[in-house]
Amino acid sequence: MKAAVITFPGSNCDLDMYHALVDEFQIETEILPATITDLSAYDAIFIPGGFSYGDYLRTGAIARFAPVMAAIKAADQQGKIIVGICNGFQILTEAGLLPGALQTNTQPGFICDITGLKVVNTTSKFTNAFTKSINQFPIAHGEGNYYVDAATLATMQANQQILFTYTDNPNGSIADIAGVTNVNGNVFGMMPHPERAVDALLGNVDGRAFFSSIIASLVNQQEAIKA
Amino acid sequence: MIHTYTEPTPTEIRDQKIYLPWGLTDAEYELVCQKLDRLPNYTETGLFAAMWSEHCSYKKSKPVLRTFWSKNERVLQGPGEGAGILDIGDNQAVVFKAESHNHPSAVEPYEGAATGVGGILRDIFSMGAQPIAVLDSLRFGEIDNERTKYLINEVIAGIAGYGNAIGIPTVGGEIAFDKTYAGNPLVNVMAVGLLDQDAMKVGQAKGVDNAILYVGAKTGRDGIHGATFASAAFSDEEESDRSAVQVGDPFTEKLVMDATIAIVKRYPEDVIGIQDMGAAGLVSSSAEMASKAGMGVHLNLDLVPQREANMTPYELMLSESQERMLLVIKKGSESKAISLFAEYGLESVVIGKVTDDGMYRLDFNGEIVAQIDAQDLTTAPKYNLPAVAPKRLQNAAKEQFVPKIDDLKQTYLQILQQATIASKASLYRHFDSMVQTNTVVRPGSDAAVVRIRGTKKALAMTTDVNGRYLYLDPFVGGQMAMAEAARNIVASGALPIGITDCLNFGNPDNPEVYYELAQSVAGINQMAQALNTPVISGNVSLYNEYNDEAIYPTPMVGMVGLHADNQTIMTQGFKQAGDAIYVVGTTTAAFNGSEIQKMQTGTINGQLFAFDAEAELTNQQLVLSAIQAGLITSAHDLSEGGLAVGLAEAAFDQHLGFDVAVNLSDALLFSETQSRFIVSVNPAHQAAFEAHMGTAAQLMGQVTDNGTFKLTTTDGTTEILENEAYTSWKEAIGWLLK
Amino acid sequence: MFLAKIYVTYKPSILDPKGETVKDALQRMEYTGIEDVVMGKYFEIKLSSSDATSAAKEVESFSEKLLINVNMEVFRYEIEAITE
Amino acid sequence: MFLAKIYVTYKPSILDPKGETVKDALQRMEYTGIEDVVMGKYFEIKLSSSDATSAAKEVESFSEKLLINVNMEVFRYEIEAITE
Ligand SMILES: Nc1ncnc2c1ncn2[C@@H]1O[C@H](COP(=O)(O)OP(=O)(O)O)[C@@H](O)[C@H]1O
Ligand SMILES: [Mg+2]
Repeated sequence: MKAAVITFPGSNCDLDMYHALVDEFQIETEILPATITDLSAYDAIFIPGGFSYGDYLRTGAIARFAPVMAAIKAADQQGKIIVGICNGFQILTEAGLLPGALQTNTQPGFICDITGLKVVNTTSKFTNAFTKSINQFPIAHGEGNYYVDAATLATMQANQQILFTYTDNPNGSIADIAGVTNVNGNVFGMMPHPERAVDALLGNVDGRAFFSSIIASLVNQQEAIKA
Repeated sequence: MIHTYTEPTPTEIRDQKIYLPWGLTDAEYELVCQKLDRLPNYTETGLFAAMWSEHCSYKKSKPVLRTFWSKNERVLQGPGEGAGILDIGDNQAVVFKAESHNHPSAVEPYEGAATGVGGILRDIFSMGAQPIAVLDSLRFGEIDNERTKYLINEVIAGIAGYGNAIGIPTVGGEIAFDKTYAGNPLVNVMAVGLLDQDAMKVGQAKGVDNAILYVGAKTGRDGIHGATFASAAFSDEEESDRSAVQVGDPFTEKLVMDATIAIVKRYPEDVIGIQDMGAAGLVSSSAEMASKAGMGVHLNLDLVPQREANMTPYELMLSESQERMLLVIKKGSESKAISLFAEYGLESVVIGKVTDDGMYRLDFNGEIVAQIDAQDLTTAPKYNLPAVAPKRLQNAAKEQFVPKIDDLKQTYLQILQQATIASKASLYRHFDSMVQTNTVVRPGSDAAVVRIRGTKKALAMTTDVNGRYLYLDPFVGGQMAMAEAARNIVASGALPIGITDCLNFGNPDNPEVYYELAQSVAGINQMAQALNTPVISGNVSLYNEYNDEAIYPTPMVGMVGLHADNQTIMTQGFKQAGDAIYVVGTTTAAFNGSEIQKMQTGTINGQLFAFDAEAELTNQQLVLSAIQAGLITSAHDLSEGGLAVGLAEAAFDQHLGFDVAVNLSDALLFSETQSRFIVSVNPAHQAAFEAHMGTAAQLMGQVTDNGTFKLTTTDGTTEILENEAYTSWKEAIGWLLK
Repeated sequence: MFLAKIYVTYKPSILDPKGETVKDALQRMEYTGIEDVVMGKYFEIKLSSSDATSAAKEVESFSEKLLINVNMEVFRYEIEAITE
Repeated sequence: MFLAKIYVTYKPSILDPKGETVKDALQRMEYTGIEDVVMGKYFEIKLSSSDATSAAKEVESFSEKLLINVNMEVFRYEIEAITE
């Protein structure tokens, strides 16, 4: 398995994601700039957190027009795994790869904290290795208030696209939603930071199951292709 | 030859004394004329005014600063550069410095605080170091008016807005409230960086004909005269004097930071010197680089990237536009450097070169607009100011205040709600303390701890000072600031290795203020030597006054400690029921200047309680070695609010309780005697722990999980519900800010 | 040269947390008559289009593509010819 | 009832990082004619003042006090009477 971590000008969790993938899960990983136009060599693509282009217009709004986005769309078409964490989630919604939008927290202001996440569905590519139903995940954002219109929400629920909900909604997200996939189940985004919860020294390893899930589903996928 | 535009002519400057509002005195102006052997033109007068301001030249504080002890076996770089550097082994070094942004934050709290973070980070990465943490030390007035609430919210948002966006974790700091800071809040920011010793860079312009490269944001008219602004006191009338405000751009700074670190790595041979453009912008950075190297510089101002049309040389040189750096690049390597910066989307331009005639020379529109000996420009006259002990110290009552406690529970809950004691989590939760995924101990314990990836090492860091103590005794208060900082570091299991400082004082021309400055530095210095923690960098902020009333002397100490082994990192919270609780150190009646005196009388007064430096060192060494030997499960330093507050804070972390009995009165639970810790010990280690500590530690009781704080004193037994205490402590700031 | 003034606000169905915060603050400051506050974004953009029609086209195009998020926001604009 | 529309922008000498970033983005997207972008704030505030003059007074007062920072920003406004 080969992973790409995409870094936009202003991304700042790219190294955190890299270290989680490489140091903790020994996944071959490269950090690539947003000017890259070919991602065909990678099985999984991670868009990390940060403040791409300062988030000055709207979170994720400008990143959406970076050259790499065409390659990410192509990867989506091939059903590759695409993960957006925090600012990455905001970019994926702005780019239309995930439904909905992220808005200012109902209590405006950045919050950095640990929050409870309920795993709603353990059959997905991103949650299959979770054994606990409630997990503690770090959050760090000012614009994590997830919004979709009622009709979209209904279809997302019907399709089991909602993978995580907050136990104690910190930002006003609709239906307590923390993490969602697209209809095909290969693109995922969430505001909480699994890459901050993989190293025992830092006191929290609840994020490990997220990466284990992705690895397991990639292994399955490759075995399926071989068979 | 010397061009003057439509600006006042040299004779007009002299006759109309235009230099006075810029902060140059008549005598200083005379000295300038002597050094030049002619009258300075408008630009030159501006350059001298900025470079000879207290903020840039330390002309008044230097005699005091020179006394700092700043050399030991670890010091690779002491005061005099962007930041100080200490050796931490394995060819690695830690880089740190603190900076004040008090005046800008009083005027525009969001941007003032934000650009404070930006500025201190530039000091760190201009040394070639990767910033790894930010801490902030804040002082506000009492939270009883809308203005203070606004200042608090905006300063916090500004630090968050910059630090979070640039992706450096804000891991610690302190916030205290007292009416002395109402008109003049303090915003001090400390940054810590990590450096491979081979990559170390300093701000020097060496080598004739080497290129001066300007990098980053364009220059606009923002913040002109910030340095002189920082060297003046506030008053009601001056509230509308608000030109020196800048808007921070953390996005650009992130690019500048990454690119600067990258160029040092990629082209170590070609980067001769780096300096950020901070106070007094282009002039201060370029003149300091030249004079430190004993060289001259020749700049062509037409080449300076400009955001606005028709800027004059004066404006270009004194602008404090943010997110700009100046590099000295080896001749011939300019295009390599420029294309590296372009990779990061940054504009960089050669604006001049290093010369060997020692002259500071500026061209503009084909004419020379300034020609000054670089040493003259950077050598302000030094002042030895008179120091007189403040009257309040001479007349202070010797007796210690006696707290009145009718109902221990009520006093206990009340002290937990005091703004200075109460939890600051509702404020620091706005800071991203985890980005970079190295933060082992986040805000909320005594010291923050950040691991050094790929090694077993970690760094502990803290900022401390209690202005009330210094107000009652600047020397002893200075010692106590150091002692407390070191206790915090030690409680985390680390060895204190060095400090930075921010010396926040009133107008030094007032002999009583100057006395406070000199005495507190002496106190800090005495403990710095005793603790083997050299003073490697710092910052002076004077003129912190409002309507002629100086703030309490507030020399913030920022201390860094080294963990050799990240497996012995300690936190303050009790870990489990059944652990034995000990107090290390002796409790005496120490109430003058204490939180309980303030709470019960509305003020502080009397002679400050005594400090025993020897007991301090002994207790710290004992606790540190006990932690490193694995004998302890939690360690917490005692400070404001004494045993009462320390026990509660240790219990809150995991919502545990305690059952303790002490041979002290109720009142002594609130005593602030220094040199004390609360530690908890697993019963299996009690015997070894007691043997290790000897008489320094006394058993008080044990950790419980029945939701109750049970306290037995010589006055009786009191029980308080943990969740009632917790709510008082946790919610108080939120209630006050409503 | 044309100057476009573009106003971006949330759709009425979307909560506007910043506007609410400003409203609360104004009410606390004893501006009693404040009924409602909407907080949006305001752009002034100078374009060197050849004529007003093409300027308007351009403004509509980039406003929809970049300046707003069509899920949550709406915009309106005015265009005037300017010299210089 | 009155509706005040308030436009807040930086003073010309103050850096506008948001406007700059949007300008760069538009230029990268090949909107070639973009000369300058200013990004500011836009408020629509409903007030129950008795008459337009007192509404204007109120708007000026709270704009200076709360909506802008007079060190860095300027504002202008329009007021219209509305029903409802
Ligand atoms: N209080 C102090 N203690 C020790 N060093 C100090 C102190 N104040 C200033 N210095 C040192 O003087 C030098 C210049 O400081 P400063 O002017 O604040 O830097 P900058 O140019 O980044 O603003 C720095 O090396 C700083 O560490
Ligand atoms: Mg500096």
